[in-house]
Amino acid sequence: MEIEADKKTVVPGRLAVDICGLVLKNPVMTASGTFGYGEEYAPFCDLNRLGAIVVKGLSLEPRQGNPPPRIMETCCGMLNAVGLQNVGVRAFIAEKLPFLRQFNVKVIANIFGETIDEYRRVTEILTRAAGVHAIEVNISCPNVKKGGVAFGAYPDAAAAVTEMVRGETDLPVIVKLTPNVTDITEIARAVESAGADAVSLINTLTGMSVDIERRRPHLANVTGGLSGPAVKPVALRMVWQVVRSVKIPVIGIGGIMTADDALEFLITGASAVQIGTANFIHPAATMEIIDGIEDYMIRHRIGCMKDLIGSLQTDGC
Amino acid sequence: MEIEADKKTVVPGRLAVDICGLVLKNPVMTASGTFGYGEEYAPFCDLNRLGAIVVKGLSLEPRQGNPPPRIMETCCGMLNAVGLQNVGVRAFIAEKLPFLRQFNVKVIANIFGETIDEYRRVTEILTRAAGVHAIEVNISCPNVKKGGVAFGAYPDAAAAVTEMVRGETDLPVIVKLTPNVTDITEIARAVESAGADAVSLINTLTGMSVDIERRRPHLANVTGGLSGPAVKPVALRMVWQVVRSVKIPVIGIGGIMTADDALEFLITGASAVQIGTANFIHPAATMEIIDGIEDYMIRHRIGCMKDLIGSLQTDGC
Amino acid sequence: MAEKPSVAIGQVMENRSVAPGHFLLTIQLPLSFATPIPGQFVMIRDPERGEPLLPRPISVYDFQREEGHAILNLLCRVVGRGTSLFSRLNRGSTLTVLGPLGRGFTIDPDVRQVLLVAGGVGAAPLAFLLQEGSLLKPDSGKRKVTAYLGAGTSELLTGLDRFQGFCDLRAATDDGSCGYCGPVTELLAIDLGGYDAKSTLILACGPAAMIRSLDLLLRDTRIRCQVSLEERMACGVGACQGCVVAIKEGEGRIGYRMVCKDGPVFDIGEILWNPSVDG
Amino acid sequence: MAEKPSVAIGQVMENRSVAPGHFLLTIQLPLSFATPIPGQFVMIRDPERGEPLLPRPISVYDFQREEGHAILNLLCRVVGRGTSLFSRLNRGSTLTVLGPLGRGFTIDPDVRQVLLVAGGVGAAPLAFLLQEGSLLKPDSGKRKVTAYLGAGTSELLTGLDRFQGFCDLRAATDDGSCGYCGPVTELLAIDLGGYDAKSTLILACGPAAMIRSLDLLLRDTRIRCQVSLEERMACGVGACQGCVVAIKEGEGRIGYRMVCKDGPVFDIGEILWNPSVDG
Ligand SMILES: Cc1cc2nc3c(=O)[nH]c(=O)nc-3n(C[C@H](O)[C@H](O)[C@H](O)COP(=O)(O)OP(=O)(O)OC[C@H]3O[C@@H](n4cnc5c(N)ncnc54)[C@H](O)[C@@H]3O)c2cc1C
Ligand SMILES: Cc1cc2nc3c(=O)[nH]c(=O)nc-3n(C[C@H](O)[C@H](O)[C@H](O)COP(=O)(O)OP(=O)(O)OC[C@H]3O[C@@H](n4cnc5c(N)ncnc54)[C@H](O)[C@@H]3O)c2cc1C
Ligand SMILES: Cc1cc2nc3c(=O)[nH]c(=O)nc-3n(C[C@H](O)[C@H](O)[C@H](O)COP(=O)(O)O)c2cc1C
Ligand SMILES: Cc1cc2nc3c(=O)[nH]c(=O)nc-3n(C[C@H](O)[C@H](O)[C@H](O)COP(=O)(O)O)c2cc1C
Ligand code: FES
Ligand code: FES
Repeated sequence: MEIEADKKTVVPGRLAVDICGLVLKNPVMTASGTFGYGEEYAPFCDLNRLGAIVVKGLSLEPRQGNPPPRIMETCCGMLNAVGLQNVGVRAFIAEKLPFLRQFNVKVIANIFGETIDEYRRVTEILTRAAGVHAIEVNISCPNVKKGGVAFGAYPDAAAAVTEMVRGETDLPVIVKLTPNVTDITEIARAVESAGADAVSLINTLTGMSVDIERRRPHLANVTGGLSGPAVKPVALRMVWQVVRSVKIPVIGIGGIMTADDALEFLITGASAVQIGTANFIHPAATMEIIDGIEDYMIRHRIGCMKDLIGSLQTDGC
Repeated sequence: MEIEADKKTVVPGRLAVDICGLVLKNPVMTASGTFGYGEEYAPFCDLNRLGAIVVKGLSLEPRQGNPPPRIMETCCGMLNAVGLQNVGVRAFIAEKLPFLRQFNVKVIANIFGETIDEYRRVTEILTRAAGVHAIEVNISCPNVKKGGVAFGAYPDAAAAVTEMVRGETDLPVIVKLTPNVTDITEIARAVESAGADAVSLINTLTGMSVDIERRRPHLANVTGGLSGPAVKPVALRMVWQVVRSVKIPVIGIGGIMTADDALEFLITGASAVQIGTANFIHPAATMEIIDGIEDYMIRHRIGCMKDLIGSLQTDGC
Repeated sequence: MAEKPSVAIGQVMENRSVAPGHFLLTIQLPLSFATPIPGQFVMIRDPERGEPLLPRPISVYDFQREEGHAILNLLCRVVGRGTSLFSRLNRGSTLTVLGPLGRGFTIDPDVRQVLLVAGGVGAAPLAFLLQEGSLLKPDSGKRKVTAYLGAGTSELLTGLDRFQGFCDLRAATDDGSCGYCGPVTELLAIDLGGYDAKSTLILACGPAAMIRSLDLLLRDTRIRCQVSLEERMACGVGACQGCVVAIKEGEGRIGYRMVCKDGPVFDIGEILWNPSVDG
Repeated sequence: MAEKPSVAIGQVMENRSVAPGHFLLTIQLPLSFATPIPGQFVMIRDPERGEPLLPRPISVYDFQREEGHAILNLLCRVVGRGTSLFSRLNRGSTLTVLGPLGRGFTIDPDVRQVLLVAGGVGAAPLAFLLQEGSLLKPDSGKRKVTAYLGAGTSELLTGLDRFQGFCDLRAATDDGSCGYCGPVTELLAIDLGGYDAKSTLILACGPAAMIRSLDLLLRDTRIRCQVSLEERMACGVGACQGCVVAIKEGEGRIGYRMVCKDGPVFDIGEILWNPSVDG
């Protein structure tokens, strides 16, 4: 519709957000591990329209990941135990980044390691590459030195990784938090103090599913990460807790399928959102979410994202 | 069908389980807060057929609970912030227990308090009452002395409550664990050491939901407890972790809607299960689950619960 | 006394659009389904769907027994996902129907004038009350019944035909397309002086705003009034304590009552509108 | 080259039961939907449902263009919740259809004899291959095609009519109700010596057990064989890395390939059946 399009262009920056110096066209990013390296969804999405693309988690060396079966559907969710299969940071730069550089879109590299030094080295390599705009540090990865417990499960380990990455790069550093903790605000505060420019949450909740006929777990890895609409209430609660605990921007992730879901996170205080599992269900989900947020803002006469973000009222509740 | 019925009576005790001396007809209990005090579901279920009834959480004094709205539906789940409204332990004994005593069913009293002494006093009163067969201690309740953090969030507080209750009663003591923790096995081990006869898990995951039109939380209490099929994978994973960490029986709870769901928990190692949200969706859910477990055992030629419980194979996974 | 509720598998016999966003569901039930009392409701759910999870509460609009089965009618408005899916159910679809549930309307013997006040689909339980016959008893002496029906526009005055010819009818629409132009409570306010406070009973069902206006309107009168309330529900049977409303408990204390079990019909005077302000 | 995939809203034109637990879905798609290559698949989902969440992968059984739209046929077996709900879709229901996806069958120019080996609904992609014409090229010189179709019982030899008259046909049923009594791979084993190893190509689709037997059968021959594999999928486009199979990488190493993007068609010799044992 002509009029619609017109209305939308009146305020070109209506959806723009600035996250620790990273200016995004709109607050809608793709979540790591759910959008490949961008190419996979190019037939369905205009990548230029995305706020940012967060690529699949990168490690120093290529990793082949877990044996199959790797995924299982659950009620309104899915479990995955991909095991962080990836081409490795060098192949990413050589083979995947040139494709992404063709687009006018911010590229965020999601990284992980099994030692703090591995995090450092991946960061170092990515900082030298052209076309990476920020680093997202996945601290849900098992810490081999600490017996496989995730770095993100304890404040000191989370802070140590953050500090190391922070010291290695000028790029904005986003630390991605795991929800499998007693008090996520404690971890958020620890990484903030250690120099994180922003936090993103949540990564997947650890879950499991059993094939009762074979009396075996559905996943070869036994447990996997739960994502999708099932986890949205938990994600939103954690975003709400964290926005009130830290001063750095918070990126909301978890079960966002529609613009309405994204709006719940933005209103609660997330400065941006990431779309994960929804891409699998509907490959153009991000496009519809961007349009839907804009429609909502027009309908509610909200001129800029600043007036939307964190506008939740809880008095009298 | 005649033959079916016949087959079923061949092994009358096929479904029987013994949980720390508490012998149940079958491993299917109702979860606290989802089955009222039994009366509410009497029109739909034969209460005599249940393994046990766990009643709504009881406190020393009556509690009026949280203001409405108290519940909200989420994708494959629901949030509740009932706020532990209950008649109080004395009114329970005077007004609710006589009804339950009419049935040949084990009654488990779920209790909570805001101080350790409150837990003790509720236990004391219940132990003197006729017709209470076990105590389930809800340690997800906020500890007023520790600034409202749940007793169940930290091993020392969880152990302290358990020890106090244990010292006050001869009844079996089941400690109900919260999933909102980094390492549930740590809490399970702490309460085991403190004298718990069994653990039950999970209580609800804390979640939130926002009304984007009004830009307010859907619940007056802002956050609430997530239950229903959405949480099942998380519950099952925690049961799997805990059964390998403690020697006492584990009761599985979380998102069990069907016999197949219950079987996932039993195969994973739960000695019994509790049915919560499913009662709301289908008031006779417990009856169908009991029948379904029996049908499965007949079909798979499993003679007794011992051969089913914990029969999960994970080698080669 | 209310008969015992049950869970039945109902079959959709007809699903008819009666106004924009409003539909009438006709459901066939087994004869064993208990006879509802006006004001009672059922919880309905599509058993084929894992989502939406919770059943939805809907008032009984009509209930009849025929050869071999019972017929339940529900008048519904599309609000969100659940009701929207119900509106698209085809003939032959199955629904689980839990009920009848709750406490219905109570008409004291001394009532001689009954005023039915409805907003939108709030007409449903009142239409059932009117047709079911409860208003005629006890000595079969006829009571005078006047229905005040309100809606946004004439099209949305659903269920009108179930009132016409059975009682005096006063309509109000927000756009004036039928009857009085304005809220139905304003129309009632104009008439109110003409009714004898002692022998009049108001029975009302409608949106929260209408019930609140009614409360304000009646505050200085002694006219008895029962209202049917709505609250989000999970179980519908008093087990989850999710559906509470705040009630004045005396001595300025608040208490919570369950809409599904203690209600949905309450005396309007009992209700505390905003506990944080009024309590 | 495969054309670009898209997400289309399809409309169910017909949903016909073809055997117990088997149904044929005829879906109307916009003309813009790319022409599938035999062996490719689509991911389908009922957009009205929040659950099941993930789309389901189904091979293309037939694809035609008509005036103004394209017609897609899918041959499905009821396995679990998703396929069971699809089996009950009515004419006029909508489905989202993502595709065409994956790498189809490749027929080298030197192939003169093609053996199609199918178990159950595995016949679907092979029937499409046969009808679509790829087997005739390149010099329009005809290749000899023999189809080996296996199923539990004669009733379940679905899609038989799409092979009859278009190629030589050899049937096998577990109960002997039609053709050879036993697994289809046993029937193939009997005939295998009669085919020239160098110019023969086997194209197979069916249950894992069938593919494994085929692998054992062909291990000592040099007959080329491509198989279509199944694995649980989330995205269908190579983004989630959920659908991998283990592949021999040389030097005894294992690698994982995505069924949705690198397959579903693989050379049988590449596949590592049980990495923990064979790797
Ligand atoms: C006792 C009672 C009788 C009712 N009778 C009727 C009737 O006869 N006709 C009719 O059209 N409607 C009636 N309603 C309202 C009807 O229950 C809601 O419109 C319906 O639940 C909305 O569901 P949804 O999924 O479409 O909306 P959503 O907003 O998507 O629902 C989200 C959740 O909120 C709940 N919810 C939303 N609105 C209401 C509401 N007003 N009351 C209770 N729960 C709500 C839903 O049940 C669901 O759990 C009645 C409600 C109650 C409590
Ligand atoms: C490339 C490909 C082509 C296929 N073509 C056909 C076809 O033409 N006709 C047909 O009937 N079936 C086909 N299948 C199998 C079909 O996808 C499954 O039967 C279907 O996904 C089962 O879904 P469900 O919900 O009924 O079963 P459930 O067991 O309830 O499904 C649970 C989950 O497991 C997945 N799943 C279960 N079985 C399979 C399987 N065999 N393969 C992949 N995922 C599975 C489901 O997609 C779902 O995510 C194909 C599979 C693949 C991978
Ligand atoms: C298949 C899959 C792979 C994922 N891989 C990664 C990853 O490599 N790094 C990471 O930080 N998060 C990864 N995630 C987590 C997502 O980025 C996201 O945090 C999570 O799925 C919750 O969002 P959702 O519910 O929208 O999917 C993965 C999730 C899925 C489903
Ligand atoms: C409405 C509601 C009230 C509850 N009240 C209690 C309670 O009083 N005490 C308690 O220990 N758990 C309570 N629970 C938690 C349940 O017993 C159960 O642990 C949880 O709902 C997960 O199981 P489910 O997914 O089967 O519902 C309540 C749950 C619900 C939904
Ligand atoms: S809906 Fe559960 S108590 Fe009313
Ligand atoms: S299904 Fe996602 S990579 Fe294959």
